[in-house]
Amino acid sequence: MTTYSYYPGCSLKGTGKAYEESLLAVCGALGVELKELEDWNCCGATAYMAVEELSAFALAGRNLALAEQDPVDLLAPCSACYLVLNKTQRYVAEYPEIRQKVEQALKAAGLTYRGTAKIRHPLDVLVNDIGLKAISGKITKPLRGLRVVPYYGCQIVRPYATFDSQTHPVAMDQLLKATGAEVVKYPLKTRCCGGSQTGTLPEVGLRLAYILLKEAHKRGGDVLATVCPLCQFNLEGYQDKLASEYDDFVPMPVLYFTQLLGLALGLPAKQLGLRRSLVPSEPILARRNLHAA
Amino acid sequence: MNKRFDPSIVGFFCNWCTYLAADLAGTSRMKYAPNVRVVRTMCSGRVDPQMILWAFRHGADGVLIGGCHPGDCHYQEGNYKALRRITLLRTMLPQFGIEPERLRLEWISASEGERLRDVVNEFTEQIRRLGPLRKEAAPTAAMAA
Amino acid sequence: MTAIKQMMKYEADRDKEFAHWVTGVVGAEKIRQCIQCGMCSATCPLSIYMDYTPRRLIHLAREGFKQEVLGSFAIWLCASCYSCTVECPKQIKVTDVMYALKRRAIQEGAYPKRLPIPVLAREFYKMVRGHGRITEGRLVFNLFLKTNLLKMLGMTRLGLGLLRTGRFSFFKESIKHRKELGALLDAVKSSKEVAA
Amino acid sequence: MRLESENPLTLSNNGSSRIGFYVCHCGTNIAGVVDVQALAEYAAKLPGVVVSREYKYMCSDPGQELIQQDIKGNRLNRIVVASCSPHLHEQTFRTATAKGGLNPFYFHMVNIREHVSWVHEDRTRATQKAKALVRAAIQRVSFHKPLERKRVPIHPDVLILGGGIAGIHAALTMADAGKHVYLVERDPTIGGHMAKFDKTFPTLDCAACILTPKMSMVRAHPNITLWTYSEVTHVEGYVGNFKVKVKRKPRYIHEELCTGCLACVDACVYKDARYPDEFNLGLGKRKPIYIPFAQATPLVVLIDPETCIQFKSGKCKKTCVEACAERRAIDFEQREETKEIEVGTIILSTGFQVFDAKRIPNYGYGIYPNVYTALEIERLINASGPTAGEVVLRDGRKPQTVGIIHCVGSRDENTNRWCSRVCCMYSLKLAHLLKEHTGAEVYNFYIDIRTPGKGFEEFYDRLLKEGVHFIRGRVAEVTDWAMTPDEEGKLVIRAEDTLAGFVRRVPVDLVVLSVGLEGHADAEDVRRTFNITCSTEGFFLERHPKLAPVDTFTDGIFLAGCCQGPKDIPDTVAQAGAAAAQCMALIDRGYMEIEPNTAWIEEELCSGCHVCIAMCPYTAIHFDAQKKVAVLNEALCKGCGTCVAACPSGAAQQNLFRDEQLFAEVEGVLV
Repeated sequence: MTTYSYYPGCSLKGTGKAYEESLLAVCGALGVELKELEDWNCCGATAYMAVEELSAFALAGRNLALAEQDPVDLLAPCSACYLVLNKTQRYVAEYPEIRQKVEQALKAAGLTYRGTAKIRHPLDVLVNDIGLKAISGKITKPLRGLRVVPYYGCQIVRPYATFDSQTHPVAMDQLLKATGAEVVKYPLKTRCCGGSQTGTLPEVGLRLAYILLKEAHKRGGDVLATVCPLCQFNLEGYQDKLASEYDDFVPMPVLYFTQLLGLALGLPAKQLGLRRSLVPSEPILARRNLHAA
Repeated sequence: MNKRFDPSIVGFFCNWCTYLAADLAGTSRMKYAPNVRVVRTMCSGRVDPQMILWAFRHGADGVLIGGCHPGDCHYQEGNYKALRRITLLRTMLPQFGIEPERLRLEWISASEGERLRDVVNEFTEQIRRLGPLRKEAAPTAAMAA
Repeated sequence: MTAIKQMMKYEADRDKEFAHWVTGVVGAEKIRQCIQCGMCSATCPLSIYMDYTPRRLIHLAREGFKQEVLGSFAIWLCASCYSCTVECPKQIKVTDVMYALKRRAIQEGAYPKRLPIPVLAREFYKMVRGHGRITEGRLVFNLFLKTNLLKMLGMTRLGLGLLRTGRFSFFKESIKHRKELGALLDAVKSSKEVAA
Repeated sequence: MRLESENPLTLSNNGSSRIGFYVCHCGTNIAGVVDVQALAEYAAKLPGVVVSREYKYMCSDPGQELIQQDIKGNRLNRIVVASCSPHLHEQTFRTATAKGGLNPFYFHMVNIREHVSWVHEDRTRATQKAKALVRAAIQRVSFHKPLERKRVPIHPDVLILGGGIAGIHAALTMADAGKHVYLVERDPTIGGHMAKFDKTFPTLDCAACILTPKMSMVRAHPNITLWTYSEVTHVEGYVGNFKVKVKRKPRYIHEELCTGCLACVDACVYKDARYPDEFNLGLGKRKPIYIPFAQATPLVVLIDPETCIQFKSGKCKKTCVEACAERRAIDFEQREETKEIEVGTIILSTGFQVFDAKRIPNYGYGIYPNVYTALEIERLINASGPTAGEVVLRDGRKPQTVGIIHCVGSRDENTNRWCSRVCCMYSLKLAHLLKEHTGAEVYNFYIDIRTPGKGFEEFYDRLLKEGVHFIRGRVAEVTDWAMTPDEEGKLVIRAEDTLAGFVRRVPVDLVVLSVGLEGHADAEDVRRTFNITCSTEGFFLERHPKLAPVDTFTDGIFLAGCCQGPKDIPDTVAQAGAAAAQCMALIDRGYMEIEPNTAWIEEELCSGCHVCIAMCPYTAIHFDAQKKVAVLNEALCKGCGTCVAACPSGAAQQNLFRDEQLFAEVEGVLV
């Protein structure tokens, strides 16, 4: 049984609940143990890092310091957390001035930092540690006929893509193929969804979401698969608004890749938080004769 | 320390690679520490352990030897011989009370001006941290002979 | 009819301190090597809305045209997608430069008033300082009280939807060692004062 | 004798040395940083120094005069000059010393420009370092001994590696001068990249028309031995007599028997060509038995064992053999053979490879069929190309709009840092030709247009007149997702129009990637085989960027063409001529003087321990069983000095690098 330390991040406790639920369910089914990082705190968040860089580094630093106490890899499902934690580790190593300040701050909190934690994304772990072979072996309800659009978003691959291409990632494509789903060729797979903008500049964030969803639909996608709670929220949350603003807009369910994997593993819809969707996926699943258990 | 220690370092540079790298650093106007004084040899294989001890004996705080990358020796394999000698000598240095860190062998090709600059700066800093080589530590002529 | 405005610049219009500052910014080490190829702008998904493209900001900044840079709306459009940073042929970390410009603009109070960014930052900080975690629902709610955010979004329906699906929790997320975390954040603040 | 003395200076300088010291200002290059005045004054006080002067340019005639007069006037017997790198002017000053009537090896040079004034800023510390180096030289030079230069004869034959335009031009130049040339080419035909081009910029004369005549001249020339489909596997020896092994790959055809009638190709059991042909970069097809292209030189077919049925199954009707009939040129049993030759000089003209566009996935090469590299377009618009000059895309359409993307794999820290120098001009050329062939709307996406050549800027002006679009901005991506109706079914190029200050999306039918030039993937192996230096970019390093641009650091080996760095055809040909001249200068002189830095062994000191014998990489040392001492064969010694460093009894010594010279120098930089 492989074990990982697990850093949920704030979103997975809120708008991204379904991500946490499906992730835990899938890991359980694949014999992966996740130990939630003891007393983790907010990662520092990109939006915040933009305006309070050092505090953000310090916040991330605390999580890393806590994680280091356990030799196992640290799992960060939220792309933003994944980026901030990785970036902090790199910059503390690269820039002495940052290192000195972060260490000083951690000292105030009675912590020490060595920079040994290995920050991983669940997608990386599932594809490279568990392995596609092992996973396809456990598929009981293949998602045959379901046309899935693989959307990676930005911060999982940029700038710290250690496990996949920064411009043309394929890990999720392979994973989705393993579930039996039909993977749609999607050139926008790493284009930013504008999530971090919708809060402050809605017209901008919405426009980016519209471009992604429109193209996904044009290429015949049934559902769009994401790896990040912010993308999921931004792409799903405002679809009614998009519908009212763009007459050629067609709503599309936006699911976490873990939810789709869960379905293929035959896990019950409840465990996968399918009902938390604002754009229900049941109709399309039904149309493809894929009724969740 | 009230006055910053300014180490004197002898550099034995191979005529075909490291010496040219230093020339390149010059023509590219790169700036680096003036502590390394270069003695040109045709090949790093010409550098005699006694020459190194002689350098320490006469006040060098560090010795830097620059040769061609493995496989690139202008004389086929002189750099490997240098490598063997230096490795051996490093193990003996403590007997003279000299820290092995004061002796370094680096492969720097003719095109690696930037690398030369970095190695010189970095080595100079290292020697500065080690501080001056205590005179009584230096090998006597007898030892060197 | 629009007023005629002088566009030409005098050398005296350059803020050399600003130009010097930007070259010292973390991630901007190579900003002087920018060849103005425009890759950053071309790869940026938000450049379509920018008054000054990232490329122009880079040049204006290194030349010290502070007003133009800090006054530009573009720096607030950066969505941190890091395309520019990854693609830049001179390996300038453009995203970090954008961050630095945002921070400087806030310091100098030179941000577009329609943006609740400082409020967001303040609320965010308060919540993290207090509880160590963000309860998204509360954060948005507080913002709603402080700004007209939700109204601006016109998305009260979204809020209801989130409530219905149990994704909009008001239950306060919180960590155990709040005191230590507070100390940690204060340490950063003080260290910054030292730096300043 | 080695180290009894604490101070070699006293040991050496029993008043016998009368040293003249000269420090060069090199304008302000040295004087700007080093206090030359102080340096001269300092040297004047050093034991043995009789004359100490500073002068603006020591390498100038008056500078050299100065040395000569002082030698005579002040009875100097040693000369030290502190100026630039010995790699630049050591010869100059040795000659001056000799002109003054002294043995040139009584001279020693101190490098206070490249190694001091150009790399240090602090005047005091720079001067201090300069003093140390000068003191070292002055101590060292007292130990110098008069030496005679060794002369090695130059074998009159020449090896040229690489049969592109550079190799071809160099070969013809020397062959016409009566030298015998071995021209070795890795491909089945000579011609290189130039043979693939359609037209050449800026004159637009057809590449084949100017190249192929030269190719056949090579084939016909009595003084040229042409070995295509061959590679150099081993090189030993040194300037004057290199021994070279050449591997001749089997083409399964007896070259001397084949008349190039191509009957065998027609007769091949494969009625039509079905395998991607290398010459057309896979845009065309060939049979298992084929010639690369119509004017291939030599015009000899070859068989590709990968695709030939006879090789794969052994069960072919061998209709080719029938067709060849009594000429019996075809030989399925042909084996690889190795030739051994001796040459005195070598020219490397191995050329370049184009940047692999797949390395930038954002440009969609290999993803979208209508994205081409510039080289592919050359074939596509070439009348003798796979489409007979008709520009038809992989999907059968004819382009109405074309986007040419400059700097693909150039000026980019993430791929290649350098400017590939020819892309701007060939992009302009292709823009013109594509417009001419298709009447399409052509867009150039560039960062800077670089046209520094005769008639280049005028050509750019012509393109502007022709109404080609120039958008200044590096392209971010080529995609196939449409935002507007007119983008549907097109390739969309996204770039900032940096002169307009906003981002643009331009839909096109054909994307041309102007790929940069880089060193061959195996340049490293070639470099090692010939024992020359590569610059970090993978191009071969010239001896001096300005004063020895075709020389390498290995005597007798010269460079021509793009293997030294990207350059266009005129520059390549000029460089090839220069390299040829360098070889002939050596050949016609008949000998080369080499550094007398060889080693020798003092019999009476030798203990016969054999250590040196094992050390010598050139087996120059053998053991004299009678005398029980090691004996060194000076003719074989290359002067690395490894044996000297190894000799426990100090019997082995090296000219110009004797123990006492080096010990004195070391002490000098330190005292």
